[in-house]
Amino acid sequence: MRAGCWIVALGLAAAVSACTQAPPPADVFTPAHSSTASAVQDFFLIRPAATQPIPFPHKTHVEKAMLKCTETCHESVVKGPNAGIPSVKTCMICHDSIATDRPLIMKITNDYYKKGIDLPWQRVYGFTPEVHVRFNHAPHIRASVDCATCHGDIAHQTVAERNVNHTMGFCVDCHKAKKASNDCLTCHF
Amino acid sequence: MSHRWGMVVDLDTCTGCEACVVACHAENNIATAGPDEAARGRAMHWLRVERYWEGEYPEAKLKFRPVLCQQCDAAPCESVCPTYASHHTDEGLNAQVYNRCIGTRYCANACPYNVRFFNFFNPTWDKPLNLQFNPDVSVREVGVMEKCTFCVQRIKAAEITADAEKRELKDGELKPACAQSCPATAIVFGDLNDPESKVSQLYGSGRGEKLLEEVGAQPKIVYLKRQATA
Amino acid sequence: MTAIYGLFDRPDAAQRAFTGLKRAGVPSADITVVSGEPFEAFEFSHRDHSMILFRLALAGGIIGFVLAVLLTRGTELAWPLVTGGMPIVAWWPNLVIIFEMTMLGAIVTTVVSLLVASKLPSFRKDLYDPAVSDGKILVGVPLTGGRSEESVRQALAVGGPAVVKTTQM
Amino acid sequence: MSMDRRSFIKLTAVTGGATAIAACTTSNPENQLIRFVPDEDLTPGIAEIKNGVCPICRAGCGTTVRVMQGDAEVIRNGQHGVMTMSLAKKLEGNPSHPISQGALCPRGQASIQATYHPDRLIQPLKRRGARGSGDYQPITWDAAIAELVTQLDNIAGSGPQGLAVLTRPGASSRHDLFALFLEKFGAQAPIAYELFGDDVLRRASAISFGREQVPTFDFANARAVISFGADFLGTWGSPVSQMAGYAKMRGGRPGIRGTLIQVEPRMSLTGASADEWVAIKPGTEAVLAFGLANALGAKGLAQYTPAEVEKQTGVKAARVERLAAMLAEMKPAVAIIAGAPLAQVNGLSQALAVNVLNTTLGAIGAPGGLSFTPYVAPKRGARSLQTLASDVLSGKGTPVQALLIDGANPVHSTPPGWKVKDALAKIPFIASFGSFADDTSVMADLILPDHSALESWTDSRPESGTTKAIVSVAGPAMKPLHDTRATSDVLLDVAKKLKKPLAGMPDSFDAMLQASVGGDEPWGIATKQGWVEVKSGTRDSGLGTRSGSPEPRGASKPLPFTAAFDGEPGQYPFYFLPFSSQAFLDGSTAHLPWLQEMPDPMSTAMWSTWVEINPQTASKLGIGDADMVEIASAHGSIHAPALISPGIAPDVIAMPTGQGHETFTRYASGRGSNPVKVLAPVVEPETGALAWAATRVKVTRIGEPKGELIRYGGALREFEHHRG
Amino acid sequence: MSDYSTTLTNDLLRPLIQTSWRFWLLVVLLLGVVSLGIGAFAYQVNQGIGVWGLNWPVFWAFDITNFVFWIGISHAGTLISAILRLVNAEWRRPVTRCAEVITVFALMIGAMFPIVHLGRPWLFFWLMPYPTERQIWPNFRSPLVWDFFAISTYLTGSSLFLFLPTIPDFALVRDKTTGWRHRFYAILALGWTGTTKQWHRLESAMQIMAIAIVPVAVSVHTIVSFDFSMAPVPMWHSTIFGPYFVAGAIFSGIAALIIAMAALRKFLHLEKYLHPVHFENLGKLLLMMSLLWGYFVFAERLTTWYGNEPSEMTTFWQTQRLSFAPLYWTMVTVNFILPVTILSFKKLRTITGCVIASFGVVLGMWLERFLIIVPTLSHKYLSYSWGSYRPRTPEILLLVATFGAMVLFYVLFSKLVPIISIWEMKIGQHPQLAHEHQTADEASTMWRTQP
Repeated sequence: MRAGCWIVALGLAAAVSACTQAPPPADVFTPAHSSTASAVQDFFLIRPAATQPIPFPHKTHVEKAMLKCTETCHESVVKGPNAGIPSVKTCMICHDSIATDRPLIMKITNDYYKKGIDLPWQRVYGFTPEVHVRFNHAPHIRASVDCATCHGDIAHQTVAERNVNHTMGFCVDCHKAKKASNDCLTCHF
Repeated sequence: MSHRWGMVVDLDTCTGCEACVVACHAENNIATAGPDEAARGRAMHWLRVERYWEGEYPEAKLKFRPVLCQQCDAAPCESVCPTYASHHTDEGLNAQVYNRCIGTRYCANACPYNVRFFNFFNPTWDKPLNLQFNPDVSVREVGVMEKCTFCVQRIKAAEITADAEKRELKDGELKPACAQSCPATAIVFGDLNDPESKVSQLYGSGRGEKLLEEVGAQPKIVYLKRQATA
Repeated sequence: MTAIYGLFDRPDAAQRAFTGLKRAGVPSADITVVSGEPFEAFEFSHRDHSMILFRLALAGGIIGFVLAVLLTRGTELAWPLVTGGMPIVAWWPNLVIIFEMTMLGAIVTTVVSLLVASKLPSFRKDLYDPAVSDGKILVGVPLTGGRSEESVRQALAVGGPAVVKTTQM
Repeated sequence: MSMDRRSFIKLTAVTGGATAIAACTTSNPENQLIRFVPDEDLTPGIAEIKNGVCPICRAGCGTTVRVMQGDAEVIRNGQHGVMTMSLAKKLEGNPSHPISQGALCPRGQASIQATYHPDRLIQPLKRRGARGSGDYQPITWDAAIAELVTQLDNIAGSGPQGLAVLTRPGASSRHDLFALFLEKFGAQAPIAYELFGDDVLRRASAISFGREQVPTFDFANARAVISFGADFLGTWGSPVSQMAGYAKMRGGRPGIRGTLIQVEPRMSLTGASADEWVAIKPGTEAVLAFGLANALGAKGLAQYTPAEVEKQTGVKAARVERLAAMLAEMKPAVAIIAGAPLAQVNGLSQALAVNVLNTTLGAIGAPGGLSFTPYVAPKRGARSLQTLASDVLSGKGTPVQALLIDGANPVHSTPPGWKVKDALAKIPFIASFGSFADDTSVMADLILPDHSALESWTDSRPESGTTKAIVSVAGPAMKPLHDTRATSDVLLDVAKKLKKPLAGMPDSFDAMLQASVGGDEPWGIATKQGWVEVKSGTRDSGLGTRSGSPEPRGASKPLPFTAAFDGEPGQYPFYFLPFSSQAFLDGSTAHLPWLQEMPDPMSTAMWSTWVEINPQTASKLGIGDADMVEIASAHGSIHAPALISPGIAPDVIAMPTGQGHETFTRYASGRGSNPVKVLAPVVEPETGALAWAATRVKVTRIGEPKGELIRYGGALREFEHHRG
Repeated sequence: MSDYSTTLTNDLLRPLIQTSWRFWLLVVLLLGVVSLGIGAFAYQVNQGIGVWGLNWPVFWAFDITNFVFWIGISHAGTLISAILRLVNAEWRRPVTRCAEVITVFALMIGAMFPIVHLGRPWLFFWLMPYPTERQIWPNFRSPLVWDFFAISTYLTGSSLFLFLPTIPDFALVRDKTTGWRHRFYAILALGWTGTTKQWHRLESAMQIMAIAIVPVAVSVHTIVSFDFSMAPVPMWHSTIFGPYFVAGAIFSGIAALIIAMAALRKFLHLEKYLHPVHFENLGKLLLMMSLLWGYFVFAERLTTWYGNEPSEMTTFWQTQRLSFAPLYWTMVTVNFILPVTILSFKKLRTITGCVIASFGVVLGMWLERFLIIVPTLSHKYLSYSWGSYRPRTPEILLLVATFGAMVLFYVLFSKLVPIISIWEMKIGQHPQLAHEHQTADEASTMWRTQP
């Protein structure tokens, strides 16, 4: 039970400095957490849900517009590590002509695109820095892993949600099943 | 064919210019300690060029030896790590898994070459210097060990590309930052499992010797001795 | 149920009372002797000699050993990672763990079986008198099996001068 | 059964502590700034390789730039936000490039930090406080250019001779543009100043071989190289190509290993790689060169017998003979002289003496010898920085009304005797194009910060290091991070905006570049591979009419043959030898943190300067390792920690240049000390180049080490068996 | 009941019942010291262990020195008392408990340091084997994992070894007290009455424990020594380290015990029970260990010197003649010369003498651990990478705090538990048995001879 006592001790030590510790100065980059509180949040795997600028309906785009995830908006997913979140320019490819009368589309056009401001999408998935995961989408696509395996049935959701919990166990099980390398350096470097 | 990565350093052509040292910093997001911390002995150079004086004036001589992680096959740092943060991969790399590291620093103490470095604090970069970060390499945080990785990010990238193109890796297609930057091409990197590779050839050449071989860590870097006057 | 007991100043007195009770036909298993310190010298304490704890300790050790083997070997094979060029299942290092867990097994079982054997912790009312802590030695019998209070009092009297009390338990 | 971390902690009963902290809510720092719509189409995580030209030195290495997408905090039309843009990540040598050959020196590697430097000047500035105070106020580009235009218009009226430009030496379209601008404006050609300039060597080549140019050496095919003080593996000339050649000389040819002989009183980085290190009395290199030439059978040098050489140089006669024998046996052999031996009053004579030796060795234009890169030399003005300064102070000639500074930092790298700072203080208007506030540009009234090299069109015409005539050219590798403007564009803009617009200026800088490589077809190649071979307008690689001979010809006045040093030997017993630092050269790269923390190869010093002292000398003066010492000459004194080194002559005190900036970003300001500040204003009479190795000093211990010397390396020697 | 037993009981219960203001003052002071240490640790967790003086290449210094030192101290009690129980040395009776207490608390303090010294202490539980979704387990080849197992076994063992024989005394206190104390000790006594059966089980349990704890204790410090000897590092990679460390541990342990006993004797007025003869005996034991320690050091140094292996000689000369020589020779003086001179003479082997020697040894053994760690790390193989070390405030505070914590624990314990095992003292008064089994009459007659 020493363990318990120690965590409590740490916890309290942290709690003391939690609200006191000053965040690092803005003109300096550091991997340090902005505050002890956020450090503790990460420690307990507490992650705030992403809040999106507009409720983007994946469903509509996939079902009605018949768009393919990897072809229209997340095309870099087949080329390299990142799926990439499309900028407002991508939206306007279609939406300067399609459905221009809808309030949301008008919002995008006037409040963002015309002002030269991009939509502040927030990442739904993605790893915290301290887990040091260097994930590369392309090889997984080549290994014909379906998007839904890791991202759930986003295609039929409106706003994307974190459907799948990307724990290490989740990755490892799949790698074992598919006989992919389970060496730590496969993902962590 | 599985790879076994190795390196040869030619001490006869190395001029000690330290291009490799800076290249390593640039490639691997290694923090700059700053004068105060450097004075406390906390400067981090995954690759250092050791210099040793011999003799006295006017017969003084100087010899250089670039020292980086020797990627030992019987690495003392690995077996002492309680969490497997330091372990051996099937490609013969001596892996350092930052996220698994709890900072016992035991590996650094066990390492005969002192090539392991510790983040005593969270490193800092004056903005916007951080925009230069190599996105393929982690930025390490406080309390974790770090060391030369043989530029594993380049190895992985090259392997993934070769895999995508359904071909074997070509010798010399992949170089760690130090080898790539060396103006005297004193650093040669390659696959020891490929007998045709330049590194394998030089490995065989008589001039080779390993650093502190007597310690028995079975280092994977071979140093080609400095030659005498022809 | 009622019990009756006498408090004696000296172990030899207690011993006499003990013998007296037995002569009075009380089976020695029914006789409780309570003292503030062990009296190895006297017959009344020879009754309970037993090697059970030693055997249990051995068993505990074996359990610890087995668990240790399973833990080390099992986890090493669960995710085989090479370190220092050693084999995946490295017996010599594992022996350290195995030894410690064996000993831990033995120690823990000993303590557990001690508590069980001596009915500890027990907070029900036992045949007891705080006077024991003043060095008195308690010899008592429950009044069961048609045993008469008188006969017991007489038997205890053999021990010599003693405070004799009856108690509910 | 298995559990994740959270449940494990719960298991170990921490929830008390945890909730206590969870009470403190944190805001998600992500996306607090607005995002701008990116104006490039990029694939995240995929690297793109672009060409570049290394901006650090004159070698003109071609580089490749690894560019990847990233989020940068930028200011766009006054709004602070995040922008996804392509960012340079890593510089490598351009594999196809004839000079860099795929490699890069440490300074080149670090040059990327100049782009992302926290103390970069990110917008035009106008001086508010006193000169040198560094108190500036931001202004718009329109205002800045208007200001410059008005100033120039005034001069154009009063006398265009009043405009002067100060640059670093080099050959590039940028230099040409400045020259052209001045020419059209009616002013004198730009003044190019650099502490470690090669004017003496060029003049010697002109005299001996009819080429006013730094020679190119074919190390790769040489069997023996004798170098008189030339740090060609470290900082001198075209280090990357020279190192490549050296590597081939050592190991490129099966069975043959070239030998390197280094002649210098203080072991340089090159000396460390030498097979023979010959410590020689400073300023007597010529004598040894003649001695060797004589031994190798050159005419008219009979008086330079080995004995005589020993008497003058301190190099043992036997050794002279042995060296001569080696050179005679190991053909092809070549001699090279640069650096300190030329920074003497007799520098030119010394260079000429080595030319004689090379002629004797038959190294001229031969494989394994020396030749000249075909190349167009930049226009050089008659006026030197020294004369400019003295003129300004004495009010002689047409007074300089306005000075434009492009990159040069003379306040840091000129001897106090030249009074450059005082002169600058007297010039009515100074504008600087530099990206950083340094010792010189803090004197400016107007700062028009340039793009970084990675953000702009760059080119360079290497003077040496290759046998081909090439131009290294590269377009911007990334969009500008800050509100800066390419100096070339500013010049062209100003030329248009002047009251009397300058005629005959190119329409745009890239048009000018395109012209410089000679048309569309080479331009195509250039933009593709980062360099191109140029045919037109270059001198051939052949030699001039003159060939080296003992009696220097063409010199206007008789040259001093023996060195003379400033300072009484009695009072100032030591030769003072400043040397170009492997990390900082003359100091122009001292603002780059990687180079500050790069352990110096020989001293392993980081973030500091040091003074190299011979062990015997140190013990004589009671100086211990890292003790603070004072170096004093007749012209000034500095303090620095002592570094006791076996690689230096007892009568020589050496010190690296590069540190000791008054102003040069947070990393270099006020760090270490500057050896140039004790130098005597002695020049080589023929070229007027600063004789920076001709000063004598005295050394005194002033105190205990107080952490001024930060070293990375531990022991000096391997296998030290301390027995107390 | 005999007067002896009465006075014994009263003397030993007095500290539990009477409390002077001095006690509270002391507790407050010690709490202050301890909280300094906790503060230093919190600061270190917040900032990173850069607040210590550690550097490249000296990655361990005070932290692991304290660890080894305190684990060493812990070898006083349990081991000694177990051995004395097994050989049934009569003079052990008043000594055993105050010895075992040292073990438990020293272990608790020592066992903190493997956690405190971590770069990321909040992840210390990765040292333990527990099933996680990561599906990865500790590396059983690592001596640090051995440490975890050894220390937890030893701590469990010695805590129980301390607790079991106190149960009867708790029962005694229960009966002798009223109010909250009564309820409190009633719980601790677990309802112990003292039937003959209970006594038997208790005694055989104690015997098993004694047998089991001895090899465990030996293994613990051997494993601690493995932390060093398993690394191929000059002057660490040595076969002598196991026994060397165990001997050193017992050595420092005895010293700590002597100091503790002297303090108890003085402040709890236990002169009647802790006689000079106890110190005399422990003093002899200390003398023996001091000689043994000297022997080990001599053997180690001489072998190194003859071996003349360059990398080892570097460290060797660092300690013998160079930067670490002053510390080294201080260690030799206080660990060997001082104790041997004092303890070899019966005249000097007084309580005071023993205490002085013991203080010397405690200091010396801390230095020994420091001198094993730092000179080696700062002068390891490649001389380019040599460095130096200088401690900074936080780690010094931590060191001080550990001593504060030790004293605090000890003071509180002696306030709550009879520091001398009362019932075992009583047995000490029993007439010696002629032979094991005898008739009631024999026993009675023998008892009758009692005064």
